Amino acid sequence: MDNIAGKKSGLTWAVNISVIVMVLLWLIPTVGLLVSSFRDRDQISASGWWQAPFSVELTYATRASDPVVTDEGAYIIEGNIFATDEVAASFAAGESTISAFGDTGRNPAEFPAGGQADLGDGEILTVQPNGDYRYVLPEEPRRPPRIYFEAETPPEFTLDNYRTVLTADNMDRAFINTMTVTIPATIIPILIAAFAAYALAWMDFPGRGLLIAAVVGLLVVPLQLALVPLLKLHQAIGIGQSFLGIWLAHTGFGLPLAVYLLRNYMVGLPRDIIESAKVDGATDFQLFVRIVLPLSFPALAAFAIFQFLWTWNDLLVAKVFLPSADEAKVMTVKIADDLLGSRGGDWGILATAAFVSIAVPLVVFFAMQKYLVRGLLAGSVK
Amino acid sequence: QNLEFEPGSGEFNWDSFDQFAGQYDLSGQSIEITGPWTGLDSDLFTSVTAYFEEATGATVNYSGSDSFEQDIVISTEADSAPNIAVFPQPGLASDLASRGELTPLGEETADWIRENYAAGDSWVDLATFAGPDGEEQLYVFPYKIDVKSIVWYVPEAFEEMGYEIPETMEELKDLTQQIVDDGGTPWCIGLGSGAATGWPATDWVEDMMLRTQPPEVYDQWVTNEIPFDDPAVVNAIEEYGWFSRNDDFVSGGAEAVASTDFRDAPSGLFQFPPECYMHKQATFIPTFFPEGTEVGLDVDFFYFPAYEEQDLGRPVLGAGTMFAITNDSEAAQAFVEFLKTPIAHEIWMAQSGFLTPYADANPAVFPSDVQRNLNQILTEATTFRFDASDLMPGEIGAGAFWTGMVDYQTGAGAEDVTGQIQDRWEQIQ
Amino acid sequence: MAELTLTDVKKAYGNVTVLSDINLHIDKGELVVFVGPSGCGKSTLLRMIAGLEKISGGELKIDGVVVNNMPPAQRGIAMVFQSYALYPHMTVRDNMAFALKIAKKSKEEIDAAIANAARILQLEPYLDRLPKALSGGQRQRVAIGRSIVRDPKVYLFDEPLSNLDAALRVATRIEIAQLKEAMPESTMIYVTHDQVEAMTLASRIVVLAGGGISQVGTPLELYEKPQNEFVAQFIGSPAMNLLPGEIVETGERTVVKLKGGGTAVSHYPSQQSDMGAKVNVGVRPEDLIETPGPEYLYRNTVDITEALGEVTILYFHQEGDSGHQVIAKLPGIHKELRGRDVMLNADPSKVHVFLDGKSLLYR
Amino acid sequence: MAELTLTDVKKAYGNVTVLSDINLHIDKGELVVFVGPSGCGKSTLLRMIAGLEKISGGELKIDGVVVNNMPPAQRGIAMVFQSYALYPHMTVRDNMAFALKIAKKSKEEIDAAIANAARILQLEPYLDRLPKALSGGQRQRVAIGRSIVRDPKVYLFDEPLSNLDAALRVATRIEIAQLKEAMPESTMIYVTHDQVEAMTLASRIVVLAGGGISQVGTPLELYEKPQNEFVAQFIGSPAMNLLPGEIVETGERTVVKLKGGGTAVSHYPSQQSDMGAKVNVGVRPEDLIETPGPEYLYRNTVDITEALGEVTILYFHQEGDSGHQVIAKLPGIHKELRGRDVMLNADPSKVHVFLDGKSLLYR
Amino acid sequence: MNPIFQGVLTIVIGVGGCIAYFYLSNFILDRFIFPAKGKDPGKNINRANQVRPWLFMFPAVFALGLYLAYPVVGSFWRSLYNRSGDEFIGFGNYANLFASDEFQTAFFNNILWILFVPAASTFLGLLAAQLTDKLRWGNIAKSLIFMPMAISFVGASLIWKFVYAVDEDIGLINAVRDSFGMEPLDVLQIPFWNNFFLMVILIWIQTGFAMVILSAALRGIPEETIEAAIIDGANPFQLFFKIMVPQIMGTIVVVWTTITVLVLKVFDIVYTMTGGNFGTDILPSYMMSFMFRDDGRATAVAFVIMIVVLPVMIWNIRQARKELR
Ligand SMILES: Nc1ncnc2c1ncn2[C@@H]1O[C@H](COP(=O)(O)OP(=O)(O)OP(=O)(O)O)[C@@H](O)[C@H]1O
Ligand SMILES: Nc1ncnc2c1ncn2[C@@H]1O[C@H](COP(=O)(O)OP(=O)(O)OP(=O)(O)O)[C@@H](O)[C@H]1O
Ligand SMILES: [Mg+2]
Ligand SMILES: [Mg+2]
Repeated sequence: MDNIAGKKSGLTWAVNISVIVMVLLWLIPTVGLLVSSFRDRDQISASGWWQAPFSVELTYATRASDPVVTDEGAYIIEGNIFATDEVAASFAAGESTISAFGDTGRNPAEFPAGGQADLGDGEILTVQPNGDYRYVLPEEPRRPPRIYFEAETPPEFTLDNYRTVLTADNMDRAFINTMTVTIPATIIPILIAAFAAYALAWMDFPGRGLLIAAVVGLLVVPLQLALVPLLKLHQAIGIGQSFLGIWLAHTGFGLPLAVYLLRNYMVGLPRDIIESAKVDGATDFQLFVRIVLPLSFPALAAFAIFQFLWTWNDLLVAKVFLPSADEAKVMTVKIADDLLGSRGGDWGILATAAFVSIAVPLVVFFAMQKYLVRGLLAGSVK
Repeated sequence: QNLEFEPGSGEFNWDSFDQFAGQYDLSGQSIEITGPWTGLDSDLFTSVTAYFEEATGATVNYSGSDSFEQDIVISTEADSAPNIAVFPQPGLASDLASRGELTPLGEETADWIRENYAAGDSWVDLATFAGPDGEEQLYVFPYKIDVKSIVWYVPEAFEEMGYEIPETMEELKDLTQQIVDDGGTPWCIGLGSGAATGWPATDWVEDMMLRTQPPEVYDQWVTNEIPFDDPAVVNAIEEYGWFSRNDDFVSGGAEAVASTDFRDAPSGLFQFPPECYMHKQATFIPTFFPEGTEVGLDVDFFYFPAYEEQDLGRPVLGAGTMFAITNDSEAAQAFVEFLKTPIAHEIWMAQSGFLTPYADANPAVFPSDVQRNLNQILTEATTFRFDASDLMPGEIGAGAFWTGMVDYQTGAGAEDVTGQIQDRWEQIQ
Repeated sequence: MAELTLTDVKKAYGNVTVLSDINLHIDKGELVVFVGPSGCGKSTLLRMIAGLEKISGGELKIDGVVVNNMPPAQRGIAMVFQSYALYPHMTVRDNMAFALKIAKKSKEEIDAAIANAARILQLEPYLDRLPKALSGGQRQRVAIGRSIVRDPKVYLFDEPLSNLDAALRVATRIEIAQLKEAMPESTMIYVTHDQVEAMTLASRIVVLAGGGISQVGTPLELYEKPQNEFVAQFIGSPAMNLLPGEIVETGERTVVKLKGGGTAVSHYPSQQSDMGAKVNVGVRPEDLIETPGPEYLYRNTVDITEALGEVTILYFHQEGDSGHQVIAKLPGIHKELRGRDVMLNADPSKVHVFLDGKSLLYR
Repeated sequence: MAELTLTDVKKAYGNVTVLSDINLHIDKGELVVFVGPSGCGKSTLLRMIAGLEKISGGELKIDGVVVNNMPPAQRGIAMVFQSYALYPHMTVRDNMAFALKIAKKSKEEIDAAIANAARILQLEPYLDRLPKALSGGQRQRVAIGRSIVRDPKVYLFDEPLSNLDAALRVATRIEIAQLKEAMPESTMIYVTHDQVEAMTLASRIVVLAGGGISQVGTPLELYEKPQNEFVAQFIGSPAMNLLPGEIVETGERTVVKLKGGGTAVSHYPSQQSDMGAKVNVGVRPEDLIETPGPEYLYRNTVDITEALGEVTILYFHQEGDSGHQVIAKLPGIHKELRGRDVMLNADPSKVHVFLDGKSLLYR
Repeated sequence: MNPIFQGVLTIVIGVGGCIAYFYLSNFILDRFIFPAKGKDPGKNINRANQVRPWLFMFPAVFALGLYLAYPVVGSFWRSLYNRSGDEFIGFGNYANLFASDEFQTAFFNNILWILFVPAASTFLGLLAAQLTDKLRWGNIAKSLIFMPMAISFVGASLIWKFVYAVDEDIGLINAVRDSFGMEPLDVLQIPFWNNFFLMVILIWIQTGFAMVILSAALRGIPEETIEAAIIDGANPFQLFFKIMVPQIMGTIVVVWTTITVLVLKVFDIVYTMTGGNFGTDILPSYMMSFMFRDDGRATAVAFVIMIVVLPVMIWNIRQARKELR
């Protein structure tokens, strides 16, 4: 297609630009999340994530907490603002410059840095751009007096959020639980669906058409509908809330799509190959395992990705079918109910949690992407 | 298990601990507890259970969940309920009790509460529900109380502007106007809370109810003896609206109130210049203050005052968590007994965020005056009422009331909103 | 190494009868080719023999045993498909070994069988490649190899060469002929619609048409003595010309006065009673020769000539819509004939006469 | 209705040069056929003319205008693809109307053009069907119809018949020939690898090989006077036999002593200096005739015979691996020759001599 | 027990059990029930082959029946009962629902979602597929656009809070407005349009899905038809809309259907973004407010959802049957 003579290069440009715009639109929210996951809560609410890589002017409050010295009836506090208790942590990363200061919260940048400010009542405050200050008071302060200042804040990123999320109590356990739920809940429905799809595609038996129609019909059953009755059922047969229960649940919910996709794919396999294997003496089971299954790999992979993403990100099913005890929590539940509950306002933690939970699916997706496309091609284009 | 406070140290009531330890030996047994506490609260609670473990030799497994209400319903349905569930709302516990999922705690516990808790009768009333057979019994044990009638402020900001702590509602309203006149914004209010968006407004309305109506009306409101759209309720909502629906009074304007997350809302107090001067919220909120904020120094609170002219005393709105046995066992019973010991209260008191009406718990163990003052608000209350929305049926208190308040906040009329809530209530009766 | 007998075999899909009254005996060591127009049921018949289609009626015996209900694998047949049907995920070696592994043969047996087949088919260098890394001809050889290793009683081929290009087709055809020669005992059934394949490979050809067998015979029998107009036209390319006429002389030889004005003399015998019967005279294009006259069989203006170098094909002007176009194939190059009026004649031994579609020879 | 000129046209994909030094002039009204082995660049050249591939070098002129950078639609060409490339979602009528609609022709014009094309191609009954409801031959006719309605300057065909079965292929080939006849002004370029198509349709054939043009000429020129061994072997089926030998007599006619012992006499002239040169003698299988001896050109044992009815093909025993197999095609039926020792000779006018791969005729 | 070990063990048991079922059931069938031995092995094999499809189908049929078909029937029954499930009230729940304003809002919004989300996702997906297919870096672009698929709905909602937040230091939209000196705006509170801002999130997620499938379909279009159209003089737009799109109509419909079905199941976005407030409720999230409280009504809502999808379902079944014929 690139080879067509006389193609206008303007068009190519237009295409490139529109794709770039689209990709950016798609990417921006995620980038925002990623950047925010490296910032702490106060930074996030102080400046937009898009400003994170730049220095910003921010206002701080601290207390002149250095020792008070008496000199000729005046009380003098001297020290460096950046070293005071309240803000020391914010400037641990590096040097900064103060541009203005003040002594009231209402007007925190009243005086330019480097000058002397007469605060009335005999109080005099001098703050140098490098942070050195001198506070002269006529009386002994009851508590260290407030200094407000505005300073250039260098960009700062922290891994604290990741540390918090990853080392949260039982997070490792939650990760393992998620795996324990996800892997069988991906493989079992694929296996079951593959057998069924094979039967529906290549075996002749009465009622086949009806079954196919039923599978398609069940595609649209709302999941929520099934939760309560099934939980009761599990209860009645003694499975209760357990891994077995959640595998079965995910299997049931994932099956219609799996059977549908896989059957579509398998029907498209060359009839000759199947027959050839029959002539070669393969039983249906051998035929399925040794010929059909390997040949359906792209479709299997495509569905596996969907099912994996679905079970990995699932919150509702996990909450219903797994016990609420800590040792049975999966990551989504852990994050939603445990981490976010106590830190709901902490955007940084939220962002990190979201990122941690998409990391594995992303890896899976990028690893299997090739098959996804191929599998879908054969499965849906008919 | 490492114990937070060395037995024998401090002003704790160690006798009660020793005595309890002497009574029980539950080695090898374990109890499962689920509750709404996560994060820091969950750590604090486990610091309490550590003493139970120490005393009895049993193991306590606590797991907290933000969606505890859903989880407990599911797990009782699935018959995999924990031994003990900690209910943040009596409503849900009453539901479960009527379905027979809870074990009654017995008359003797009821008597104990009546005797030992300040305003004991009201606590027993709160904790008594109809069982599956319709018989009224005590099913839950209140432990850990939150006071909601509290306004947070930054003392230095007040000092700078020369504002005084208002003693009456009239003064509070004047101060609000004053701040606006001075070019500031008085309030930070945030109703956002995901699926539960709207609940902070219900606290306002309840506080206003207690400040405009006698407690009996409040009780009638809770049980729908007066309709939800009664003029008393409409009036209370409009009282709230006086504060929240005035663009000048609230940070970000009236519209922002509905969508600001309640956890983000207090941050306005700590900006320079301040984005607002006051924030009404329950005692748990300091968790969401910026890191390093010291309560008492950087931030403080005052009692959300009552109208001088109404002469309704000092009503206090509160909430609390209720322990219920969802899966009976010896250890579970023992744990309820443990909650009756002063030490079970003091351990948490001595750390943070814990208030109790238990008279025998020694206030001296509070780590700060702030805590003591808070507890004092609780104990000095002339009227104490439990959060109404927690007492109403779930569809109302944790549904229609919330969304109704959001609608009101975003412009709907108070009559319309209350009318709809009342309709909804009638439907479920 | 087996003989096959089909007795009254029938195939119907629902109400549609595709094949019926198929009676055929195939001897050990024969290579029988099924030909026929597209859709006549060649593949269906082959697949019934393979067991891939149920037999709706009649009886199929292999080596005297009725196998109507036996699954394919038990019939001792091997089949080569038009599309090769190689297992794409297995190497050539595994493709060939598959049936043997299924049959639980020992490793040594399998290796020996593969080595032998690979040698015969010159596949040794490719044993470890995947099918997609092979050319069409090589793939077809692998498919054949897969049959050979199983040492089946009957080989079935369904248009095995039709996916190959012309040159490869010729080469592979010759390979199959040699293979057959190397295994004189093995019975083979071969479906094609390529005449050259049919003619060159078959020991006998079965012409299928209209749901039944039209004629069975050796290639030359079919070419020289077609039983009916259908076979006459089907075998040979371009097809035999059919010219309508009326018998004017009967006996040892038959003389037909043709509609177009010519006279055809045939060595076909005819009976007195045939006198005046309306018949079709069949002459193959290649049997027509130019004649100066005055005796001629066909005379007309040449419409188009196609010079193929070796031969020239003449297409004659068609009168009205009636009848097929008449074609003649003259050896050598005859550019000049276009547009000219030409007279043609044919050797009586190559003139066929059909009464009601049936050859006079076979009654 | 247009003439085409290709000057030094070149095509490269990255570093790989597929075609180079293509110089060709095609006159108005010609039907030029490109042939060549698979992968030699036939389709590529056609697609460059169509504008579907960029031209890497040289110049392509249509009616004297350089069109190297003109988009396909402006070149006034129409193309018929091997796979028909019908728009599957449009009816036959819409398929044909598409280009005209795009060109914003009036409804009447479109209807008239379609009616005309449908009449020529006998597509009237199918105008409202979708392509999938048509047979292969009908589809191809629609594809051609789609070209006709546009009344292009140049028609391009890329193996238009190769997806059809044998019988349809012959029929459609004749239709194309008639179509060409009906539009004598139109210029057509036709790619095929079917010899018969090439020979019968072409006014001139272009043989492509090895990235360039091997020979251009009328079909019979190529058949009778191939310029080189490649063309000699490529045109004609089975391919021309090449027998190595040594020139022993030069002059008007050339005599070559062959390695196999025979003697070939050719009417090709040779020069004194050629004496003793190692050459290849080319004889087409169909030009070999049986001879009683003692003079013979080739003598060997017959390995396999293939009786096609009309002719019999003899495959001779191959000595060692050297050289190609020798094939002879004798008219008539010769069952008895198999395994016998046969002597063959050929008419000197049909014996070709190649020195270093080039014909002695063209130097 | 070491949790990792325990995890691996459960995985092995779960997957292994499944494999064992298929293997053993077939083994038993072939070896013991209908062994290919005796005097007429063919008959036995044929009989075994009649049973086998059901062996293959059994787990799927069982699971489908139990996990989907049974709840549908059971729920329908439940929806005819009152709140506590002890009194049969016929269609009372449905009547109540349709009388309620909130339900009507949710229903109306849901129709908006069904119309808009699949249409927009499919269209954007198609566009992305077509545009990226032509680019050298197309695959990278595709991966980036597909990425949201890997994000949970809750995570996605969070991401979009960084766009929609009112605070101009957090929300991108308001930051942009702020830089133009405009007042901050809570887009989630703009009546009616806020629905679309929520839909954008799902569209953002689903476009990648549509793109991947449609791009596969686009590649399946025979190149020749495109070239033929180019020669016929079609410009890129005509080429796309008149030649390419009609040829992949089947796939477009499949994508459309799949997304429609998904729309009806997704409650998370509304639930976490607005909690259904500001007139943004949709049926699945509306249903959540009854779940575990009033099962009669919850199931009735679920049934309304099913009825909304009914046309899609019937259409799909028809399609499947047609294909079978
Ligand atoms: N499953 C089926 N249902 C109904 N009719 C069928 C079925 N399979 C084949 N047929 C019909 O049976 C007839 C024979 O088909 P078959 O494939 O055997 O023909 P063929 O001679 O092999 O043709 P070709 O040369 O095209 O391969 C055809 O008319 C076909 O339509
Ligand atoms: N996009 C491409 N990149 C690199 N090489 C190519 C490309 N397209 C074609 N070729 C090469 O160009 C050569 C000519 O291809 P072309 O399709 O023109 O051959 P052809 O003569 O038409 O063959 P056939 O008879 O098989 O159709 C081939 O060797 C092919 O490998
Ligand atoms: Mg066939
Ligand atoms: Mg080509």
